[in-house]
Amino acid sequence: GKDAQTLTVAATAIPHAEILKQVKPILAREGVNLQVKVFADYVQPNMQVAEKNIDLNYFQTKPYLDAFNRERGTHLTIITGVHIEPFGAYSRKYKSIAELPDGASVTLPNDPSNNSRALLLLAKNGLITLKDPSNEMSTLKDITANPKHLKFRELEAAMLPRTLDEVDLALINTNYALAAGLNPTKDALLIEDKNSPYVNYLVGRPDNQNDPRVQKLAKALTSPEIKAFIEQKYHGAVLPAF
Amino acid sequence: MIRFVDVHKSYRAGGRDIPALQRFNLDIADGEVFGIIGLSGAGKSTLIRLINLLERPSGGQVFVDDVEMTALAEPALRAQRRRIGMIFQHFNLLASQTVADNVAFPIRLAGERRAAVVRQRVEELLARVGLADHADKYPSQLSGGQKQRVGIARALANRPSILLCDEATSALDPQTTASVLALLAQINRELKLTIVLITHEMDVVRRVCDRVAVLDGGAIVERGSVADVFLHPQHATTKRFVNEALPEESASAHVPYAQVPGRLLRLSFRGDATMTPALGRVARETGIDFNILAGRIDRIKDLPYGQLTLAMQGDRVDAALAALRQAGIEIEELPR
Amino acid sequence: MIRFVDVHKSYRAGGRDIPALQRFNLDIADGEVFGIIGLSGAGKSTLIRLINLLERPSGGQVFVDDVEMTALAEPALRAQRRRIGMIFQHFNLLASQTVADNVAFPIRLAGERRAAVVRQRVEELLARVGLADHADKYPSQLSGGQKQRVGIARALANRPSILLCDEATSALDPQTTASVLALLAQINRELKLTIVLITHEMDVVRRVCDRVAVLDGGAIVERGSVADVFLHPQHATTKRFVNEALPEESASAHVPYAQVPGRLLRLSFRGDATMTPALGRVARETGIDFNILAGRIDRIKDLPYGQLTLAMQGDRVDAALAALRQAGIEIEELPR
Amino acid sequence: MNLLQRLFPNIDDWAEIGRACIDTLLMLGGSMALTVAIGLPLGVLLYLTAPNQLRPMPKLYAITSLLVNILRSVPFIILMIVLMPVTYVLVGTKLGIRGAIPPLVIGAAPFFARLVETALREVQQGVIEASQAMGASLWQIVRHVLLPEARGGIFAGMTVTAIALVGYTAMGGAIGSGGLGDLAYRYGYLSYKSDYMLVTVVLLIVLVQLLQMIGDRVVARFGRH
Amino acid sequence: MNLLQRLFPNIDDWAEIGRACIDTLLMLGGSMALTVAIGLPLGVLLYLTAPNQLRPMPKLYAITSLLVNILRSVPFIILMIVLMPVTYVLVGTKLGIRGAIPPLVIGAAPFFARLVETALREVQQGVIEASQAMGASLWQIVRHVLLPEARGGIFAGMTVTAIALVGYTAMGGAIGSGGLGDLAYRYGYLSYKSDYMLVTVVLLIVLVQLLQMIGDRVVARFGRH
Ligand SMILES: Nc1ncnc2c1ncn2[C@@H]1O[C@H](COP(=O)(O)OP(=O)(O)OP(=O)(O)O)[C@@H](O)[C@H]1O
Ligand SMILES: Nc1ncnc2c1ncn2[C@@H]1O[C@H](COP(=O)(O)OP(=O)(O)OP(=O)(O)O)[C@@H](O)[C@H]1O
Ligand SMILES: [Mg+2]
Ligand SMILES: [Mg+2]
Repeated sequence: GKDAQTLTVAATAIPHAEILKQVKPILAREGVNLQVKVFADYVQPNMQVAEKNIDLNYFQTKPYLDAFNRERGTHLTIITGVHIEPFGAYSRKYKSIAELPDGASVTLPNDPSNNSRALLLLAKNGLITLKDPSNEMSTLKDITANPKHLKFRELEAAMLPRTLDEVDLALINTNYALAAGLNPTKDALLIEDKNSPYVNYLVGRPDNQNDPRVQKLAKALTSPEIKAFIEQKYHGAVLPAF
Repeated sequence: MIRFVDVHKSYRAGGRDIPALQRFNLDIADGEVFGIIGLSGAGKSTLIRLINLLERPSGGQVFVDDVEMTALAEPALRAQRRRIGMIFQHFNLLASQTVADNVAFPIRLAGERRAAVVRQRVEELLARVGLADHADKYPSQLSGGQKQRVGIARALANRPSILLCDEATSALDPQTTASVLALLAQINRELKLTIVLITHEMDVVRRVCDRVAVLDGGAIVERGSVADVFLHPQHATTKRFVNEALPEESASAHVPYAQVPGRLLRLSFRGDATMTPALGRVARETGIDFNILAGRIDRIKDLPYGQLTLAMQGDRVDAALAALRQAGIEIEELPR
Repeated sequence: MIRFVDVHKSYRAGGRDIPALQRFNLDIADGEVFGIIGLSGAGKSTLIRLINLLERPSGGQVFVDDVEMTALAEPALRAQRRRIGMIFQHFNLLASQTVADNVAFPIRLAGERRAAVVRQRVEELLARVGLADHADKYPSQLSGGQKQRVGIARALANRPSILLCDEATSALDPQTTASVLALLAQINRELKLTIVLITHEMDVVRRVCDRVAVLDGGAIVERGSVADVFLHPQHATTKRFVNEALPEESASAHVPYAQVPGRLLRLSFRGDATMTPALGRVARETGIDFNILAGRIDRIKDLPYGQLTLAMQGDRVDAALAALRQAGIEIEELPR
Repeated sequence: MNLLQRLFPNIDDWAEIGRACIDTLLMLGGSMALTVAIGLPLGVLLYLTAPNQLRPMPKLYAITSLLVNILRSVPFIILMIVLMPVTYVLVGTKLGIRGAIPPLVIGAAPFFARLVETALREVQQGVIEASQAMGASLWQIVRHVLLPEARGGIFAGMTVTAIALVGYTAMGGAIGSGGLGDLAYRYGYLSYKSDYMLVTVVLLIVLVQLLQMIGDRVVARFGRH
Repeated sequence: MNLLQRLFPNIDDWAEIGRACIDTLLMLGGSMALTVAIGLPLGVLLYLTAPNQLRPMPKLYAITSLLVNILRSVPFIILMIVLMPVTYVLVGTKLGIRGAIPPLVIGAAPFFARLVETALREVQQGVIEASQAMGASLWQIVRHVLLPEARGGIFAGMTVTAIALVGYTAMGGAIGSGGLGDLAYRYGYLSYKSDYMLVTVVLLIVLVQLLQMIGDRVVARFGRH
C-alpha cells in the first residue's frame, strides 16, 4: 500500500470479500484503512501479492498455496486460517449417494486444486480409489479403482451448479453452491468435515507477515464478531476455522 | 411502343432537387430505331433509363407496349424488363465471371437450364461480336472495345423486343461500329426490334436511325425523322450538331473564302439524286464557272442527300440558279 | 520526343503469354499530335501505356526526352511521370473525392500547398471543360461525358509536356469534342505540348493529328502524315478505316449504281482547291454530263482535299479525263 | 520420445494434446459450417434491408441489426450460460463439444454476418443495375451477382471468423469441451506448466496459420479478377 | 430508487455499475485509439507487401502475416499473461485499466489490420494506376488514394473491432481492470446474480448499439459515393 495506513487485500467475491467488508469498520477503529480488490480468478491474486502490487490476499487453501509456491517459485506465507467452505457433492436426481447408479455421470472442477479436492472427497467416501490418498494434487489419471464406473467430466468450477439438471452428480465448491442457491448443509450428498485441509487463509509475504497492520487485520478476522457474523450469515455453509 | 406521358425527373444531390429532365411527352413506335442526341449532361442517359425504370420518374407515366411500367409490381416489372435489352455506357460486366458467363447470365436468368443450349447461344453471340477467341477471359483482361462488345452480346442474349443502347459503340473503332450497326439493323428488320439509341456519332444516327430527338438542358428541343431534323434543323443546338454531321458548314466557318471569286451559295437536295447531273448540265447550258468549296453527298439511311457550298461565277448566274431551283434544288445565298 | 526501340509486349493470362504488341520501333516528335488508330483489341491502349510505363515492356526500351524510362528507378520515374498527363479510357476518378478534389489531386501531388493557388487553378480548368457548376458533385453523380471531362481537366492540371489520351473524347458529344480538341490544339501550339491520342473518330484524326499510326493485330501496319495515310492508304486495314472517314466509299459499296448510266470514276485531289473549278470547266469544254454519286470535300488539318465518286457520260469522256489529270487530279476508274 | 521428455518435462500425456487438437478441429469444423450457414443469409438480409439498399425495410433492418449487436455485445462466457437451455434443446446436452457448438455459432454468426454485409456493400452499383435491367429477381441478384462479386471479401471474412472461433474455443473449457485453447488455459495459466502452454499455443498458431493460408489461397483464386 | 431495489434486489451498489461503465469506456477509448494507430499501418503494410501488390516483398509479408496470425491465435487470456512483462515495461503496471490496455491493443490491432487489408484490396485498380501515372509516390498513393477510397470498409472494420474490444474487456477482470463485462462475469457467471448480469449486459448492448450506430453513420457519410 502506498499510504502507510492502507492495506490492500485481494479476495474472491463470496464469502471472502463479504467477510472483509465486515472487518473494515473494526480495522478503521484501529486506524487501518482496508481496501478490498475483488478478483475473479485464482492466479492473479497470488501473482500480485508476490510482486508487491497488493499487500495480502484471502481466497485460497494451503494445498493450493503450496502448489503455487512450488510451481512458480514464490514465497507467499500463510498468516492465519479464517474459514472453511466445505466442498460438497450434489445431485438433483438422487437423494443419497447410495442411489447413485452404475455408470453415473459426474462433473468436477477442472482447475488442478479443486479437481484434486473433489477426487479426495470421492475417495474418502469409497466411491473411487486413488494411488496416493494424501496427494493434494491428484488427477483423474491417479484413479486406481472405479467400481461404480463413474463417468467423469471436468468443467470450470463456476459452471458446475449449472450442470445439475443434466448430470447425476456434481462436485461443487461451496461458494458456487451458495451463489447458485444450494444449501450445503441440506442439499449435499457428500460434504467435507471440519478437519479438512482446505481452510481458507489470509496470505502475505515474509516481508510483511509481521507488519503491525497485517497483525491487526489477522486479529480482526479471527475476532468473535466475525465468528458470529459467519455463523449467522452462512448457516453452516461457511464455517469459522478459528 | 414506348410512351412517356408528362414525365419529368430530378435527382437529389446535396439536399437539393436538381432537375435532369423537364416535363415531356414522347412516343417511340414498334420496330423503330430512335436516336437520342444532345450535349454531355443533357439528360440522355436519364431518359433511356426511365424506360426500364432503372430511374423512377419524379412524375408522369411510362408505358411499354401499353403496360404502365410505373404502376407495375415487382414480378410484372421483371417480366417486362426481360423483354428489354440494355447496353450500358460503362459496360457493367460481372468482374467475377468470364466473358462467356457474362453473356450466359441473362439466358440463365430467364430460366434456361440446359447447358448445351446456353453454350450454343453464347458461342453464336460471341462469334457475332467477334469475341469467339476471348470466351474464357475475365473482363479485366479485355480492351475497352472488347468489354463493350461483351455488353452488346449480353444485351442481345435473350432476343429482346426492345433494345436500349447508351453509347453502345462509343468505345468501338469505325469498322467494329459498322459491323455492330449492321447487326442491329438486321435484327431490327428481321425481328421488328425497337431500338432506342444514344450516340455522339452523327454517322450512326444517319446510318441506322428512323427518328431522332435532340435533348438540350433536360428538354427535348427537337424531334422528327432524321432527314427532317438533319436537313432542316430548327433549334440552335440541333444546327450545331448537324453542322458537325455535314462538315461543309464547319469548314466554311474556317476557310477564308474571301479570296475565292464569285457568289457564295449553298445548294441542298434530298431524295433521288437529281442535283448533280443538273449542276453539270446547267453549267454547260449557262456557261457559268463553279468551284465546290466544301460538301458532302451521302445518304441518310436509304435517302440520298447532298449539301454543297460553292462559289459561282459568270454572266448568267441568276439564270443558272433559276434552272437549278426548277430541278428541285434548294439554294441559299451566303453573305460574303 | 518519345522513342520506342525494339519494344514488344505480352500479357500473361491463364498461364500462357499472349502477345499484345509485336516488336516495333517508333518515334514521336516534340510538339507533335500523334494519332493511333486500329481495330478494337489491336493493342492501342497497351502501346500508349508503355510510354509512362503503366505497362512494362516484355522487351526493348522506351525513351521519353532521351531518358530511358525502362531503366529509371522509382523516384526518377515518378518525376518523369509528373510531366506526362494521361486521360484514361475508363476515367479512373477517385470515387471518394469531389470533382474539384479530383482535379486538384495532381496539383497537390506535385507539392502545391497553397489552397488559393490550387483553388484558382482548379476553377480555371473546370471552366475550360465546362464543369464549373459541378465542382462539388461526386463522380457517381455525373453523366458519362462529365466524368470524361473531369479526367481531361485532371490530366491537364500540371501543365504536362506530354499528354496521353486513351479515347479522351469517346464519351463526348461532337460539340464538346470540338471544344476539347480546340483546347488541346491551342495548348499544343502555345506550349509545344506533345499529344499521343487514341481515337475511333476519324474526324478527330483529320482535325488535330499531324501523324498517325495504324495498329492491326499488335503490329504497326502503317504510319505517316495524316494526309498521306488518309489519301493513299496502303494497308487493307487502313483502307477500311479511311473509307469510313471518306464515306463515299462505304456509300458506293451499298448504293446500287447499276442503274446509273455512264462510266464510274473516283476523282481525288489534295492541296489547293483546283479540282472543282476544273470539273465545271472541263464539263463545259468537252460537253460531258457528270453525276456526283457520293463525295466529300473538306480539309485534313489545314490541307484541303476532296474525293468524289461520279458517273460520267458523253462522247469525249476520255478527253475530259485527260484534261482533269492535267489539272492535277488523280482518277481511278471503278469496275461496274 | 526421450528428447521430447527432456524438452517438455511436464508433458506426460501427449495423447491428451492429440485429443485436444482433434477436439479443436471438431469444434471449429462444426461451428464454422453452421456459422456460415447462418451468418451468410443474415449478412445478406442486413445488406438488403438497410436504408437505400435493394429492399429497404427500416423496421426489419433495425430489429435484425439490434439482434446481431446484442449477440455481439454479450461476452462469450455469459452467452454460453444464457444460451444453456437453448443449447440443451438443440443438441441434447450443454456439455462437451456438442454443447459448445451452439454458443460458438450464435456468437460467431452475427460477427460473420457483419463482415458479409460489409463485403456486399463493396459490390459495384453498376452490375446490380445491369442485372435489374435484365429482369433478375432479388434472389437471382443475390445468388448470381452479389455473392459471386463479393466472394473475395466474403472468403476473407470467413478466414477472420474462423480465427475468431479458434479464440472462442479456448473458453469452451468452462463446459468441458476441451481443445487446445482450454489446455493452454488450464495447464499454462492455472497450473503454470509453461511447456504445455508453449506446445498448445504453437499448435494453435499452426492451425491459425493454416486457416489463413487456405483463406488467402481461396481469396486469390476466387477474388476479383 | 425503491422500484429499482425491488426489480434488482441484489444490486446494492449502483455506483459500482456506474464506475464499470466508465472503466469500460476508458478501456475501449484507450485501446481503440491505439489499435487504430497500430493496426492501420500494419494493414497497409500487409496490403502493400502482399504478392502482386504495389510493393511485393514476399519475405516481409510472410513475417508480418505470421506475426499477425500468432497474435490472433493466442487466446486472449493467455496473451494477457504472456504479455505481462511487456505490459509492465510499457505502462508501469500490469493491473487495472492501464494494465489492460497493452494486451487489448496487441490482441485487437492484428485483427483490425486484417480488416484494413481486406478493405484496401477492394480499391479499384484503375484509380491506383491513375495516381501512379500522375507520379504519385507510394506514400502519396496510400495517403491520398488507398485510404480515402477504402474508408467505407475501414470504418466498418473499426466498428467490428471496437465491438470485439468490448468483448475482450470482459476478460479484463483477471487483472482487476473492471468494466461492465467483468461485472457481468463476476456477478452473473460466478455469483449467479442474474439481475446484475441483466443490467450490465443491457448496458453493454446499449454501448455496442451506440458504437454500431456511430459506425454506420460514419460509413454512410464517408463511404463510397
Ligand atoms: N491484362 C490483360 N491480360 C490479358 N490480355 C490482355 C490484358 N489487357 C489487354 N489484353 C489483350 O491485349 C489485346 C490488346 O489490348 P488493348 O487494350 O491494348 O486494345 P485496344 O487497342 O486498346 O482496344 P480498344 O480499342 O478495344 O480499347 C487485347 O486482345 C486484349 O484482350
Ligand atoms: N445520381 C445523380 N445525382 C445527381 N445528379 C445527377 C445524377 N445522375 C446524373 N445527374 C446529373 O443529371 C444530368 C443529366 O445526366 P445524364 O447522365 O442523363 O446525362 P447524359 O445526357 O447521359 O450525358 P453524357 O452524354 O455525358 O453521358 C447531368 O447534369 C448530371 O450531372
Ligand atoms: Mg450518358
Ligand atoms: Mg483501349
